[in-house]
Amino acid sequence: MMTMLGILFGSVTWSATFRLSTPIILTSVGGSFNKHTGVFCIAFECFMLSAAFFAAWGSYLTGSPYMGTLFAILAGLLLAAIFGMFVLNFKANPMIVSIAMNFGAWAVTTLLLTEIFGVRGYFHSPKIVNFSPIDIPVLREIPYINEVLNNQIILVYIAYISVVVGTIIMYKTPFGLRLRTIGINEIGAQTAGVNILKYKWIGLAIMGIMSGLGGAYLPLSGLSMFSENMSSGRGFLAFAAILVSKGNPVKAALISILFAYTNALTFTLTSYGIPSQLLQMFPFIAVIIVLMIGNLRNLSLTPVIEASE
Amino acid sequence: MKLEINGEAKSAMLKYCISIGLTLVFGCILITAQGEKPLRAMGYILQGSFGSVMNIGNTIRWIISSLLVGAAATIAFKSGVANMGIEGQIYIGALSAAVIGYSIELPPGLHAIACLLVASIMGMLYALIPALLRLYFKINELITTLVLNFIAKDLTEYITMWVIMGGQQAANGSASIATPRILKSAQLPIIIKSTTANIGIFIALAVLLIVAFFYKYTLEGYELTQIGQNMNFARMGGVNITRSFLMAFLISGFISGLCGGIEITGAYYRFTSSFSNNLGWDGIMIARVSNNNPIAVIFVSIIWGGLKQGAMNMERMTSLNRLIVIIIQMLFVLFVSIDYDSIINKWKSKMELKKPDYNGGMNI
Amino acid sequence: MNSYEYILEMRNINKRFKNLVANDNITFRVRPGTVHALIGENGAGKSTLMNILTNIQTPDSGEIYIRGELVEFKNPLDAVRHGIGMVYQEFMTFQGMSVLDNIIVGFEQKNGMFIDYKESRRKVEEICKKYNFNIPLDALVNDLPIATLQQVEIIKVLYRNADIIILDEPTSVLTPQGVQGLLDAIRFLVKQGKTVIFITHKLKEVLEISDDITILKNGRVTGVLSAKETNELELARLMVGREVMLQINKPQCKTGDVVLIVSNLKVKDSAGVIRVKNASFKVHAGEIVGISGIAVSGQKALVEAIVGLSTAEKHGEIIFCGRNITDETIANRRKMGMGYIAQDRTGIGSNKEGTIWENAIMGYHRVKGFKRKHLLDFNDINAFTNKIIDEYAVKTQGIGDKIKTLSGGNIQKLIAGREFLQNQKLLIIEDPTRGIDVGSVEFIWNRIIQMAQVGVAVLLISHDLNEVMQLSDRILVMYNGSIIEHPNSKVLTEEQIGLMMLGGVIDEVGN
Amino acid sequence: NSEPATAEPVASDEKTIAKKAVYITTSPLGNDFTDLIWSGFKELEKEGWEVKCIEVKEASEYPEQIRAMAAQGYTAMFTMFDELSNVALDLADELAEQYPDLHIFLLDTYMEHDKANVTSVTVDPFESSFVAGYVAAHMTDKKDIGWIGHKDILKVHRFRDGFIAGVQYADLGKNVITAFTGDPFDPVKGQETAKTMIKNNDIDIIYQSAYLGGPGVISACAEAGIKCIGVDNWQGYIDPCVFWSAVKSMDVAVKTLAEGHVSGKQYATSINFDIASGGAVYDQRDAGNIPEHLLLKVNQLIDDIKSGKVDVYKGFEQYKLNY
Ligand SMILES: Nc1ncnc2c1ncn2[C@@H]1O[C@H](COP(=O)(O)OP(=O)(O)OP(=O)(O)O)[C@@H](O)[C@H]1O
Ligand SMILES: Nc1ncnc2c1ncn2[C@@H]1O[C@H](COP(=O)(O)OP(=O)(O)OP(=O)(O)O)[C@@H](O)[C@H]1O
Ligand SMILES: [Mg+2]
Ligand SMILES: [Mg+2]
Repeated sequence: MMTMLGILFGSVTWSATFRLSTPIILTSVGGSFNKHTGVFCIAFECFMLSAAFFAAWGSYLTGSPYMGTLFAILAGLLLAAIFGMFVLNFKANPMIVSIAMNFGAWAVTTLLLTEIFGVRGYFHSPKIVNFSPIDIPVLREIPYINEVLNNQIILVYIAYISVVVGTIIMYKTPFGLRLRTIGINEIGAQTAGVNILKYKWIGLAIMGIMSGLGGAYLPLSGLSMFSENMSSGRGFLAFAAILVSKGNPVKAALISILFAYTNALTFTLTSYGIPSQLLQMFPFIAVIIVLMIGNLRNLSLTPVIEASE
Repeated sequence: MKLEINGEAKSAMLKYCISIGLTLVFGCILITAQGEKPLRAMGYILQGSFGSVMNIGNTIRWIISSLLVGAAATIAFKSGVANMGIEGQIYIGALSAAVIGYSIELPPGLHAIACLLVASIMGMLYALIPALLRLYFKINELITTLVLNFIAKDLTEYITMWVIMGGQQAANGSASIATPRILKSAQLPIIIKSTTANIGIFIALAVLLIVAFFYKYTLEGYELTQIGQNMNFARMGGVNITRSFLMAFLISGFISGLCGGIEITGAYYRFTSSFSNNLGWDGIMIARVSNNNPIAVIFVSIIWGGLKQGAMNMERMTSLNRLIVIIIQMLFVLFVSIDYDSIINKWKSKMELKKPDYNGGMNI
Repeated sequence: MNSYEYILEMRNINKRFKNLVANDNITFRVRPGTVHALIGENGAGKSTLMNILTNIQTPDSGEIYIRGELVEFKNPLDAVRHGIGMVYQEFMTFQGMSVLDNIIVGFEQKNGMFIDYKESRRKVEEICKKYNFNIPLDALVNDLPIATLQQVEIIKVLYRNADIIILDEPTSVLTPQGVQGLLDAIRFLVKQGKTVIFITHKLKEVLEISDDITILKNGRVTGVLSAKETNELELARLMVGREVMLQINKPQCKTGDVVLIVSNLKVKDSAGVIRVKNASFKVHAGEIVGISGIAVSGQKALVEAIVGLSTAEKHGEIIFCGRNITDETIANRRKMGMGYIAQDRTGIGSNKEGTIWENAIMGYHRVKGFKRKHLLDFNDINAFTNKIIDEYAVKTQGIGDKIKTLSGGNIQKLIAGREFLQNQKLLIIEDPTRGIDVGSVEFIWNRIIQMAQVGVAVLLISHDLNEVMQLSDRILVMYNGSIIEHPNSKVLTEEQIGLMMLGGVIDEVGN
Repeated sequence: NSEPATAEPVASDEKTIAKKAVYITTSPLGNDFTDLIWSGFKELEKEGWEVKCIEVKEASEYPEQIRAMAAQGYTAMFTMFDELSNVALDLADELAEQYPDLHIFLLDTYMEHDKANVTSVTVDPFESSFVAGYVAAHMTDKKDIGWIGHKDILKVHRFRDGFIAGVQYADLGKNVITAFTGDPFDPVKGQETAKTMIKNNDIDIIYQSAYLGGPGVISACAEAGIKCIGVDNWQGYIDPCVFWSAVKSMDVAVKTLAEGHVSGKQYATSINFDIASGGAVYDQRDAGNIPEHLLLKVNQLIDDIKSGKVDVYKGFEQYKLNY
């Protein structure tokens, strides 16, 4: 029997957290860029699921996980472009477009699964080549860190690097500064010479690419398979992370880690006979609690509603 | 007022016509690509949805839930509440209806009413959670309702399996996670034999008509509309924002719960875990496609229910997969979401610019 | 020294919005090193012309010459590259960002891929020094007073190396001292070789600062004058097309009972900062009491507390018609006869998505007449809405039209009609004529005076000191959350009140 | 694959029942278990049957699909999993009246009922899991053995407890560690659950009943270099680490039942295709994966179960179904 401390801080839980957070972090960091341009989007489930399919297909065709990831990125880009076409060019309501795309993606990937692989439900094949874990010699000597951080696949590291790079781009470069102004005051940004439409498209493109990476993690992290609805709500988790963090990549990553951590805990706790339905609620309850704590200073006993943005 | 209705109705008609046209074109391409004849497939869809009394009955069964979720979403979005949690509220309502339905004995009719009432109230109470979080903690309900959907599904499953069934076999020995079957007295009467079309359709229609009437003719409806469009304006006018916001949220939850209750008492007769997926999202789409107009919700629901029902028939009768219809449905939603007015205007003004004889608009 | 006569020349500019001709063959010329005023009614086309110049909008036809050369802008950036900079009426600030970020965005000093904050800061500081601005560069713009924001906007333009600086209605938000400060700054800018285009509705300022004046009406140029050779009346006539009374003749009203007593009022804003400190004053029936003060001295919080949009702290009191309403709901206050015209006419005063009738009954929809039990009474609603449209000359096609199709002036008239036609006891009016042309200003001023004459108590809060002085029987000055009342406020000059607004003390006889 | 079924009237001749079989399933084709069953239908098709597979998506459409297929003249209707079967059972009386030739087989569902036109058909995973447990207990070098299911539900408990019973029966002092992925459709969670279990415990065998999470569990086992036991169908093809699969010979059941029905055989309200009635619990392809002496023991065990000498439900009486 493990001690509670062992479960909470053990390398097992944390290395699982490290991996599980990867797709959510990648997607939410990408979505943060889009968020700052003021384009509302909840279609992450669509991007991730489609990307997962194309990652599997690409890897299957070429035998290379890198090519698979490239496929996934292209799929993410394409879908972001479709989203952008509807929302930016056709002025469609982004919420409807998002919801429609989420369900459309499920139908399309399932259909493609039948059409291309002739199977239903899932497609598993050793020809879908996975990323192999990377052994970083420096980490090998450090006991705990080695178990948590070492021997993960490249996407895991990319996710965490993307948080740093994303933050730097967002807060230290002219590009990021201009991008952020759009969400605050669109006309203002225009008068500052920012080509709004261009930046919105760039925001969408970053979102597409990153969601593509996030989706690619799912089939290529060792599973060699694609299954229907493989994204399993991770797109919504990414959306929640973006919303809660208000588009700050670091905060978005922290929320993603919270989701992943609470989920990782359940894998150990499930062996203690706690009903899995209760464990499944964990991440969601955690996010509500975090929001409540984060909003404690807003707590007012006489309820007043402010118009939300 | 005449003017407004005409103008809006006209552009709405245009929008639906263009979208249906575009959807048909893309639908045909998709179906042809799958090696079927589009006309044949569409024929089966029509036949399956409205081709016989029985089919109509089954279509009605879908229309009921579409109407109710559409109403729930319309109320929320029209009143400025981002209730994404319809799905969760349906689950809570459904479970409550099932519990009342099997566990207590009441005279027929009364029993069903009790089930629906409790379902609605529980749905409403579940909506109260995000409402309070918004009121007291200022947490955007968009996140909380989304998250509470996931919680509701797990929670109802947990309650059904561990609390109601005690972690044991279901009553008839089956291994599904389901409550016992509700009593006959709690079941809604069927209106078309051999189908699940039940009197819930009248309840649902009544709900929508009430909603339509409410927003058009009542004070509270007026206030809610104003809140939905400009909260600060309504507050300035002395509208009790907090109360109204809460009211809209709760009514939305109430109708969602009712929807869950009707699903159980009218169609399933017992609560089964994960009995629906998408109903909540369907509602949001229906409401948005209808532009938050309760009367339009009725028409869109008929199309929606018909497509859902017809799709199954098409799948049975052809080699096509029902996924095609889901894709077609999504295309329809996407096309309806396009703002044709602004595109046409843009296009028109472009054309006008090209007119060579423009002289400063002097002769307009 | 220049080889060209005009630093800027816009020739035959045409711009149409659907059926509306915003700029009709306008030719506009500016001499270098001058202040050129551009005036005209609301909707005359001033902003449109400037938007074309800055390439926010593209003209249907017409040519632009800068320093004698024909230019063609492809995007707003091109305009900036040609040395054109604009300070917009609605400031283009980015909430939540620092002043420095606000200034440099779009034109950052770069260091490889990154923003070179050191160099950027150095450049901005240099400009501040040269033009005598004193701004905290690291503060967030949210916290700054309006006058400071305006300076930020001007620095922004200078930072972008603008030679031609456009100021769109820059003075409407400033105190007299602030206005003087701005005019001084403009003079200084011109001395440094800049050219300034100055848009305003205030003719006095036009005559004071400008060299040349171009007047627009209905999208056309109706006059190009030299400031030295004209006067206010002529300008007003050219703008409006008829004689306009610039001075309101306000008859002395009989004041009646006390309608509103505010005593010891203390109000905190949502962030918990005390905005109003122990404010006390009275308003009588038939009396117009003006409150003036520089921006963020607490007027907003004071009004919100009186109207009920925010709650006052416990120990103060608001007594309206003899009843303590400190904790009353807005609805009840309105029911008791309190009318309110909010400063933000599209954000609070009206619902732009709503129809005219929906906007016309707000606040009074629960009044008998508009409703039967819980149902709306459309007969009465129609009658009332049409009454506003007729009596307040609201230009519209029908009461089912959306508010967003109305012009600002018409929206304001609709709002005024709504609040004035309800047999009020007290009217709280904030900036009723902000950004509205002289014709409409005259209209609304007259209505306010009429209300007072029939015995309504009026509390007028305005940033326009001239307005307050013209209309009020008594003037209260708000400074840093406190109300300062001069025993004989009518004898004070604009400058003296301006001084009080900045915290100065004026003695009884006015020294 | 199947031609559109034209709605022919049900054969009026009392003796001949149309050879039309429909498979209505809540779980789409494409996982091992449904595919296995569908292969039974494929066999029927070869013998001139008209077969059709309907994948139902939402519970709300169950009754409608069942009625529609009955109306299309299918005589042997196979519904799969309890939720759907429950609905079919609810409709049984109504259908019996209208379609006398129709017999409904509730696949992989155990239900107590009294409908003459319904037979609940189970291939109880308890037995195959029991045998798997017995094998695992012998094959492991460690003290503990892992088991991973998808959801904490009754259906899955049968796998778990059958496995535990088998391990206990082997009486080698082995202990079973259990875990649930929580989501039947998420292979990533399957993978992580297995990784966690492998790291937290010193184990070298995991038996997975994790549905679509299963391939995730298997890939985690493969990566960690430990052995895995598959479920439902032979899963050795996913990775060689799957040395054993606890199969349910549902394909054979389908074929036998459908053919029996058209030849006029009357069925009891429930049937169990257990070892005693000839069901297989492992695939011959796995026979070579365990030592010969163990295989002999296993076969002996199966014989003992068949003859009733071994009661697999001993200590787990609540799982015993009354046939
Ligand atoms: N979005 C719009 N759709 C249709 N018409 C519009 C729209 N916006 C403005 N207009 C029309 O343009 C005219 C002027 O509007 P605008 O708000 O620019 O006027 P303004 O300059 O503020 O005038 P004023 O404040 O003096 O009334 C109005 O007659 C209005 O009907
Ligand atoms: N984007 C637009 N779409 C439609 N009409 C517009 C648009 N912009 C301006 N207009 C119309 O063009 C006319 C000229 O507007 P403009 O803003 O130039 O007036 P202005 O002289 O600046 O008025 P103000 O003093 O109120 O600022 C107005 O009637 C306005 O309604
Ligand atoms: Mg204007
Ligand atoms: Mg203007």
